[in-house]
Amino acid sequence: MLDKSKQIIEAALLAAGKPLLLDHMLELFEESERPDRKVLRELLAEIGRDYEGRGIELLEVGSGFRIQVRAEYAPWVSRLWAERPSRYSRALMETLALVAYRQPITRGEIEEVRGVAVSTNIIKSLTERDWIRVVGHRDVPGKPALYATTRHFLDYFSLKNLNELPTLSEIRDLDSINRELELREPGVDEQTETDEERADEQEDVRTENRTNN
Amino acid sequence: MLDKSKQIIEAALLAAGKPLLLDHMLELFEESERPDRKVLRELLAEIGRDYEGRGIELLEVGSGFRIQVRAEYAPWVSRLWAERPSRYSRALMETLALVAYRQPITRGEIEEVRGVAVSTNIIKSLTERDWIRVVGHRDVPGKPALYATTRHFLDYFSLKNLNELPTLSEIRDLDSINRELELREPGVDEQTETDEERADEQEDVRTENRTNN
Amino acid sequence: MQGDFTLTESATAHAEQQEMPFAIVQGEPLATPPKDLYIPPDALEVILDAFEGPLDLLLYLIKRQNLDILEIPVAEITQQYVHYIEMMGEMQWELAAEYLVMAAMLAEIKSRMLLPRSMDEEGEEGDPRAELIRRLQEYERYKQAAEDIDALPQLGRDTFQTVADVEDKQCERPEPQVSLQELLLAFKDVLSRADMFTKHRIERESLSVREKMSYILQHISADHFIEFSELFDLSEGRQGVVVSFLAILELIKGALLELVQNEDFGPIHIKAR
Repeated sequence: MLDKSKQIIEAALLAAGKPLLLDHMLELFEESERPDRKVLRELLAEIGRDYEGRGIELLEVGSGFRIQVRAEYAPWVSRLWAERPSRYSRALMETLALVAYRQPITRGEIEEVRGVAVSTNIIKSLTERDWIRVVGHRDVPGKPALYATTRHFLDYFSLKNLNELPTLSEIRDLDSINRELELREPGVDEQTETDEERADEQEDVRTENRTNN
Repeated sequence: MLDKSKQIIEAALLAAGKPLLLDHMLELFEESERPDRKVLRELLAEIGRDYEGRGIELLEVGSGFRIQVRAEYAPWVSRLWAERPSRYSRALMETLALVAYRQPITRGEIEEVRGVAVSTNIIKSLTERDWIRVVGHRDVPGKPALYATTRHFLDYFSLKNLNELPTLSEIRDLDSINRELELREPGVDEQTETDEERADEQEDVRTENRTNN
Repeated sequence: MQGDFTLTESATAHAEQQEMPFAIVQGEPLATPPKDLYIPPDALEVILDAFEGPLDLLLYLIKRQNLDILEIPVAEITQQYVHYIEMMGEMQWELAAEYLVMAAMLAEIKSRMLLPRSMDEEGEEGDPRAELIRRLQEYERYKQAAEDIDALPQLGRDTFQTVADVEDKQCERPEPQVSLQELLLAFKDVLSRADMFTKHRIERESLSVREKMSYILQHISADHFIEFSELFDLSEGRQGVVVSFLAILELIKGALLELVQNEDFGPIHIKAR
């Protein structure tokens, strides 16, 4: 019976075409045959182990568990589709990052950090992709909409929750900045050409990696 | 390498969403790494054997190979697409209540009490559910239909007759706690707020779907 | 000059190699590149696309010189910055507004840097660069975050959801469940909303009358008359008969029944109207 439950769960996850919540998986069973949640979790762990060394993996994302192709096999599998996935503009990604890390956030607040206007098109594409949505309105004149990310955003970027977002770099404390500024002459110290060249190279590499990933 | 080819093929078959021809599978590989057709067939046979005793199977159909859920597991897996038991809209519940307590009643009279139009879909849903039926027509211009509850309505609510419907004085005692505690249906409980909201929004659409089926 | 100090070899080499004008802006050949700065000629045209705003451009200039944000040499960066916006400003004035605001801010900082650093009355030491540094850092972290998010495995790019086939998906559509309680609450709601709560009292009695009204309507037709007495079931007892009678009266009042009596004390016939 347990083995049958496992087969049912695996088949369901493979066929669902979207992530499945534990509750949803449990609902596939008649009450009499339904595994309890703990058992279900164990079965899922087993399925995950079965996939070690294989082209697919079991992952928990925002809206549940899904079986997906491992990133290292993507170069081959993606050849199934003639179209290359679109790349998103920096403006769009920066807006998305601000919503992700600072939610709930208004458009005005995004513009404040980015120093430029956020185009309506960007908000529209992010909303249409179902990555962000309006979750309320700030109680200030004009009642600007507050944006937050959706579960679908988590799913898309293979995240279980917002805690799994890459860590935000630290803002250095202004006091220590001021102290440093006191000690140092503003200007350029002993930087060398080599340093700079290296910096340039690194930047290029980073850009390339980004497009290859 | 052979094992890697096998993983690539399995991942591609699982992700493709349609049957894949041998040629199509071969095109996923760079020329240098491409297995020959005979090897590919062997790998496919191996994948097929891996699935023995599992919830899925590899099948060759007219337009190629595809991985599908075994028929014997379909009853569980297809529950994925069963709709969750939804909830009726407030408009529908109020209409039903008015028919139950004030029968025989015309649509116009219901609208008069509710202060808003009663959609045809609501009358249709209630009629299809066999909870209300037309019992006559009022002799006024337009001859509007008179609705009353059915035997089936009494059965559904385990009532012997309409006398067993609670009276208004009993209703008065109901407070918001009842609303919170007793209105929650088993099965609806675990739905998230968002699901429920969505369910409400979709009500009309669903009603329409149902009538189309 | 600090400017000379940071002149990079590659930029110099590049400038020297070029016999031709460094760039052509609005038809005017620009013979010498701004100091410390190399702008690829085609970059000039897409400069507004290349940078995500004034903060981004400033960050670029700082990185270009391998400087830490905390050590912005304001004078020099301002000079470069102004060169940049001069060139783009001529092309796209309306788009350059945000850049001009930043130029003004830089100019202000620069002028304040020239004055001796002073404590104000509250003893707060005001580095004119502090606010700019804060904004640059803030922007930089989200710029980096955007790249980090972009590098996450993306569905459809780095990973793919499996979709094994299922033959004949049977879609059940369970009917919504309703409890009696819900029905009552709906009734209560609609009545209180209609402000009828206190005016209408529906008692046991009238409900059974109403049920009987429905029953009668279901058992008569407009096509033929039936006998009045057929509508009474004596097994329901005296009360049942009274209820049926009240139901008939209600229906007549509502003009739903037609009664015919051909002669005094003769049989009464009923049909639906």
